[in-house]
Amino acid sequence: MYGTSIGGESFRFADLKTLMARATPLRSGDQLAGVAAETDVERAAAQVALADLPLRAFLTETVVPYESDEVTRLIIDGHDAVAFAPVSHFTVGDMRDWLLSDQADGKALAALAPGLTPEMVAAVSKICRVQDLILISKKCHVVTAFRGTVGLPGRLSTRLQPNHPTDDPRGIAASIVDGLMYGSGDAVIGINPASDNLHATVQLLHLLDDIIQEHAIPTQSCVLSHVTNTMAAITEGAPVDLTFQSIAGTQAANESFGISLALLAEAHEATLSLKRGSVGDNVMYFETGQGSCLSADAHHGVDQQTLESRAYAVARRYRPLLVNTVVGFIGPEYLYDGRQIIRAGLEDHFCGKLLGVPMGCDICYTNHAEADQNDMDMLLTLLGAAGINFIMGIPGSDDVMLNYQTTSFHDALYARRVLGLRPAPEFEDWLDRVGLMAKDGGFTPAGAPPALLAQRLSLLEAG
Amino acid sequence: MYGTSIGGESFRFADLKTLMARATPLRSGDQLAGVAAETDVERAAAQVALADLPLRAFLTETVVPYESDEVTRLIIDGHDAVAFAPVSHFTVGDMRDWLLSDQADGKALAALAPGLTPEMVAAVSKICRVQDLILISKKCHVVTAFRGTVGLPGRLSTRLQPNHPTDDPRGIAASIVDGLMYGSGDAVIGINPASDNLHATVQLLHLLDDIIQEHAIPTQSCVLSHVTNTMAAITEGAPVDLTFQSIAGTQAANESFGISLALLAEAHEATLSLKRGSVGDNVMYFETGQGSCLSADAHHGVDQQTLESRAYAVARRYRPLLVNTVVGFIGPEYLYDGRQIIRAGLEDHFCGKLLGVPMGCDICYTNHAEADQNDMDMLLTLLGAAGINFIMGIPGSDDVMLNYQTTSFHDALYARRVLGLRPAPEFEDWLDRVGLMAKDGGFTPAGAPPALLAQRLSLLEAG
Amino acid sequence: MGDVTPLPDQRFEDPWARLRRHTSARIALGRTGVSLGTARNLEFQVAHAQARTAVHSALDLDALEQAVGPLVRLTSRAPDRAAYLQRPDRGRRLDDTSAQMLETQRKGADLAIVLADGLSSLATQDQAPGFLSAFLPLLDGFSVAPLVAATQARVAIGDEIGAILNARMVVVLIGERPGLSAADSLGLYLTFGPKRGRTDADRNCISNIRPRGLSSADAAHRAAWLVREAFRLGLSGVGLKDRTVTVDARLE
Amino acid sequence: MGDVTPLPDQRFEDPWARLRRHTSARIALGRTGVSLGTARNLEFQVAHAQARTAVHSALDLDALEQAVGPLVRLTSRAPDRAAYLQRPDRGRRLDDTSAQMLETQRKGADLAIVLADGLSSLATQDQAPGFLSAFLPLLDGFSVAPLVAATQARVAIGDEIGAILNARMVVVLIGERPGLSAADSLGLYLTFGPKRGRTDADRNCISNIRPRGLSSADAAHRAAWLVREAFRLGLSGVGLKDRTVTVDARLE
Ligand code: B12
Ligand code: B12
Repeated sequence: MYGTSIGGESFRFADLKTLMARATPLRSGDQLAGVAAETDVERAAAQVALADLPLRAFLTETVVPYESDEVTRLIIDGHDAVAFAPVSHFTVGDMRDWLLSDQADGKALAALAPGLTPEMVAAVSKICRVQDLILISKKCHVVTAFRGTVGLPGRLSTRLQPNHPTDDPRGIAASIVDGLMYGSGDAVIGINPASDNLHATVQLLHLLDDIIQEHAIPTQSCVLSHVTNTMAAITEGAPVDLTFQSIAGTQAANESFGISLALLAEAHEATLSLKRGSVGDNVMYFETGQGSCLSADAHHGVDQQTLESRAYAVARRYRPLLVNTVVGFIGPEYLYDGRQIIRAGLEDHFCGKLLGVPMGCDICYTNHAEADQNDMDMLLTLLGAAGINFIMGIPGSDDVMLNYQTTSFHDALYARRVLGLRPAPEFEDWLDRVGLMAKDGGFTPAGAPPALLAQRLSLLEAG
Repeated sequence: MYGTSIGGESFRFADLKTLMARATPLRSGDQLAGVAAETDVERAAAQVALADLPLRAFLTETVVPYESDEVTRLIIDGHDAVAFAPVSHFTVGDMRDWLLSDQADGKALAALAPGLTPEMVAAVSKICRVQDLILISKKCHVVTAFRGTVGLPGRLSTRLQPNHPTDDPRGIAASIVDGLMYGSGDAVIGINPASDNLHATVQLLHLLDDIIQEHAIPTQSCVLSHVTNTMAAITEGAPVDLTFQSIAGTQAANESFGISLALLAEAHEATLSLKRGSVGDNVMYFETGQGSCLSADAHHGVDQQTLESRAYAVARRYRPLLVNTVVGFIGPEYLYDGRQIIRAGLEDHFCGKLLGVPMGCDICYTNHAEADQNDMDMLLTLLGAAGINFIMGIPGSDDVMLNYQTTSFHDALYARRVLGLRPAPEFEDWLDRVGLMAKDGGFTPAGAPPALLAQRLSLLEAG
Repeated sequence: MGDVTPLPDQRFEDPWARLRRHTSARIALGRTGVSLGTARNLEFQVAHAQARTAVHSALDLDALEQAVGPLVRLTSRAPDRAAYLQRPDRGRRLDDTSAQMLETQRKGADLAIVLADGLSSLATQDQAPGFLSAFLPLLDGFSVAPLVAATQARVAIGDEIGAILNARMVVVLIGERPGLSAADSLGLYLTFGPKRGRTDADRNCISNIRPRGLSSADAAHRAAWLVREAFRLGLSGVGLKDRTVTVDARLE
Repeated sequence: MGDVTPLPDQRFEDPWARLRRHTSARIALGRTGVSLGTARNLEFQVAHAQARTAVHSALDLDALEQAVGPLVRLTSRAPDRAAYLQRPDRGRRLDDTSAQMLETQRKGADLAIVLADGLSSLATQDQAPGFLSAFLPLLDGFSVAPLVAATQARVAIGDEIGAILNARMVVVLIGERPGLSAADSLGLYLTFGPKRGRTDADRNCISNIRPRGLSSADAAHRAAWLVREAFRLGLSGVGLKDRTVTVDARLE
């Protein structure tokens, strides 16, 4: 039982998960789950009580039972007590204070990460203002590598997302060409296949590999099929750079996705065994997003932001190259409008980074949500300032297969220009070398297709 | 009559002001005035029609009648046709394209400013996304000076706003000390007096002058009384650095504020005659904000953003040091929530800058609006990225006299730190010299009061 | 883990905390890095939640009558708080029933006094009685119309009220928007020759009347001075300047 | 002003515009600086306004019956569009009247087919008839329950419907959320052994059924393959992989 009183009125919170939920900034998903605070005053009271909670409490009281949930077991059993020791005397509020202090620099934060649990960072995020989320995230650097290095300070990478409603290889190649011409694709060239068909997946893997090899692009490919499909593709000898999977913060939600930690471990091993990376061996790509546990009725009365943070604990176990919170993807039942999407995106980035996870964000919305391009521009600019590792790049912001809007190739260039951010170093060299974009800091596309790509263009145009 | 058709449905707009109003992103004030678009499709249609409008049209069709409105006359009669000539063949849409192009650099934009009317820039802003507003604003540099230089690229200045509910000189001095210790006050130290009393105004002017002189602070003072009070104070020989006045975009609204262009001209002359500036002679400080014309029932059926832009035309006539859009100040009837406040703040900054006005923003909200600190953090970060000249600085964000929340001293340091922005150069030197803040880029306050201020502290503590 | 050094607290207090007694402003808050510490930040959150609640509380007219005597009760054209917040135009006009009822009070007077809820009923509830008991005694020589209470009201509703009452001047006491630290601040707006169509340039204002702001006594003194001056000049507003000397020079 | 040089147009077209015929994606949009030009930007705005409208259109059941034959009409527990959008849990359950009515149809069958509005009634309206006329003929040997139409429905409503109908498998055709370029995209979800409590891991999905996406014929072919395979394996979902070879290797 937790509680506090405000102006004579006293507030009680039955358990840790209730306290966490009531302290969360308003969002529709928590209202749907019936766990949100009912008034602004109740929310403030919960924040006050949460701030006073010792961080240690999270190691003894779990929000989802240890016995029945393997994610909880992963969190508790994998906790690094040595890394935690220096902050073990802190309350949640002290932790926020320390994170904002000048002592908490990149090195200190990296050392601390293994000592933090997702519930601890979620709790801290709930008492942070937007500016705190940005200022602290900016100090965390989580750097990963495969053929290129992602997450270096002052860099902003993009996933080139060339989806097509029928997985038509020519249509996909056309979008890839478009993206490369705009300097996109240094985090990954990653296709969501419309179909679940194994042959299609293998074919797309070859298409991506061909393009990357032929033009010696220092990037990696991914086909975002179900992990079991990618494992089958590996067995068939297909050229798999990264294995993808959607993950969530509870065992039950992961089961509804048809996965388990053992399955992910197996996939991680299988992908590592291919040894296709040149500058690093981070081979996993995960996607998450607030609301997926609740959607699968697997939320255990925990607020969606805490659950999201638990998904990052799953992710970090497999040393991923990229973790992408697809923040406005599902719809208004979880994040009602632009304001909720923006706050959630910043929280997700913050929590992931503190846990040592290489966070990117699919800055997006659906047409049934109350959001538009203005909201995305805001979140993009804010996440850019916060030092996000990567964002999506799609032709004209419009995913014609997944039916939602995310950041365009142009948007990424905007962010780079306005905040002075640069692509991954290997990719930047390549852009310069092939004549796609001069290293002058202006991030201006070359305009005319450079020689190297002219070939692929003519190939496509012939067809 | 303007119009277009969208998907078979045709849309008509009776006149220019209707077209402008329907093309404006949704806000409560325009709904209150009954001029907002009724559906998203109608709004998009209006934007399409507006984009096709030749810029020239704004020189022939006025939104408020020339005959009955001196602001319209100022705009039309003061228009610089030579500066306008290079863009006279553009439509509103072309103008947006050109502004985003690499050709539109700081120099080109400064040369163009006198050729633009407020209605033109308002029109362009209506078809700009948030990222366009930021990207274009960032390229405009409007630099002004009095005892310090405000608006240089890479700089962010603050108005120290030490208001007190009874204008108690000791209470005000306490807030000034607090602000200076946090590096605030390079744009101006500006008090809103609670009372309209002339003696009080004169007394406050002396208080500010004493502090500035005694510590040789390279900044300027202002007491934000009605312009007629400041003129009376000048007559009495009070030390007036800057003359303040709230202004609006129509003659009728200005009349409801008890002012006219002639009165402002007179005040400008009187203030100039004091020759108190050391590095420049910009002596006026104006405040504006969407909704004030409508509130005074002086809006002529024109949308509030266009009217706001017209207020900047009034401002630029008197070569102000500072123009401050007090964006969320009045309440939800004009800007309903954080989202509307943010968009309005970015538009205001954009329009002012394009017109050549030294824009700052009071990033604020009232307790009857649907907004909170998160929204302010967003707008602050976005305006910082957009290159705003100055923001407010208040103890703990809480104005205990005006009853609203604006940016705190801490907030300004956040913005400087996260975006690498610095105070005005003269002030930065002073901060360094007196030991308030080292020039190390960390913007960390000194902690202990430096010698120079210790004296004032003990003075105050004695009392 | 015996050899682990716990991370030290990184919060900095400001050494000028004693200055707080001079102002209700949130000075000397301290910092961590360049940011507000958790405790201060949460205080702010709590205050904001409370201030938002304050906007929606209603004026208790019975209690007010207990304190100031009989009131003519009027309402504006804004039926409820939501309409009031979104439609200031409605808050400036009397609803039809109120206007008709007021007509019956039209006897003419030098001064009409309106107690309006504005954005903080709390302010009117708490400050109006004290102010009136200091103000009314200073009005000798002036006739005063029956006291009016107006709910869901804006400042300009006084123009219509004054005109219907045939008063030569109207004084509106109205709740200012609640701030984070003060939810009980009363504003006073004074208009000579009230009639619809008056603008704010035609009024004078006394603001921040409340215990931690301007005292009722000071406010009453200034208000009475302005009333006399307005009658002398035959106008109020920008042309009428407050030249009382009540603010003492308290700073050396 | 004769000597003034008009500023030149600064819009850049992308020289690979011809690639557009390979995809409905918004490629080769050109740029000004690094930004989208006005025309493209406004196209987007218009499309967004239209897509938002599409979310709210209702399924025309009479027209659908005209096209596909008699339908058992059911509704979910979400009474209207607003409730549907905010309460997916309600969209997954039949309302009581619908459930009772459906009980009368419980005769057992291999396959139940549900036409659901989902997030785009347009998709179901336009795509379902074509799909069914290609799909039903491929189902020989399988018994099919009376066709069901469910409004304000989510995918999982099929579990309850299938269970009540006592069907061994359920196929739900449902409108996918409307995109900027496609508001008419149909999704197909197939669940073996439908009953409440099934998760998405137990289903297979065929997506993007529409003229500019997967054709009805292709979709029907794949769906029939999955149905047969599911009956053979006695399961659907992650354990059942689509190994049809219909996507040809069109790229050299
Ligand atoms: C929204 C969405 C999701 C959401 C679902 C949560 C939610 N509440 O909506 C999230 C992000 C969690 C998700 C996850 C996945 N999805 Co999904 N998703 C979609 C999307 C964009 C829209 C679906 C829609 O509009 N449904 C209509 C509404 C009215 O129905 P609903 O009842 O509200 O939604 C349910 C279904 O959409 C279902 N669902 C969502 N995805 C999937 C995938 C599979 C295989 C199944 C069986 C069900 C399913 O979950 C929802 C809740 O029950 C579609 C693309 C599209 N254009 O349709 C892809 C899509 C259906 N998903 C796809 C995939 C591959 C996945 C994943 C398997 C990815 C992965 N490797 O883990 C995971 C796991 C899915 C699972 N087994 O649970 C593919 C399916 C490909 C195929 N032909 O089988 C699609 C077509 C997109 C793609 N091409 O990548 N998805
Ligand atoms: C909001 C506000 C404004 C808004 C008013 C628009 C609006 N729709 O609300 C704007 C930004 C336009 C404004 C402008 C000015 N204001 Co003003 N304003 C306020 C504020 C913050 C709140 C008022 C409030 O809550 N009213 C209660 C609600 C319920 O009433 P309402 O009917 O909705 O509001 C009306 C009045 O507030 C009136 N009003 C607002 N300011 C002023 C100032 C004067 C002198 C008068 C007569 C009327 C007036 O305008 C509103 C619409 O009719 C007060 C500070 C405070 N704590 O009260 C200062 C305050 C009233 N304003 C003040 C001043 C000085 C001005 C200006 C004269 C500044 C200038 N130099 O130009 C201008 C011009 C005013 C005018 N003559 O029209 C002073 C008055 C000092 C005094 N004792 O006379 C105050 C106390 C603040 C201050 N100390 O600086 N203001």
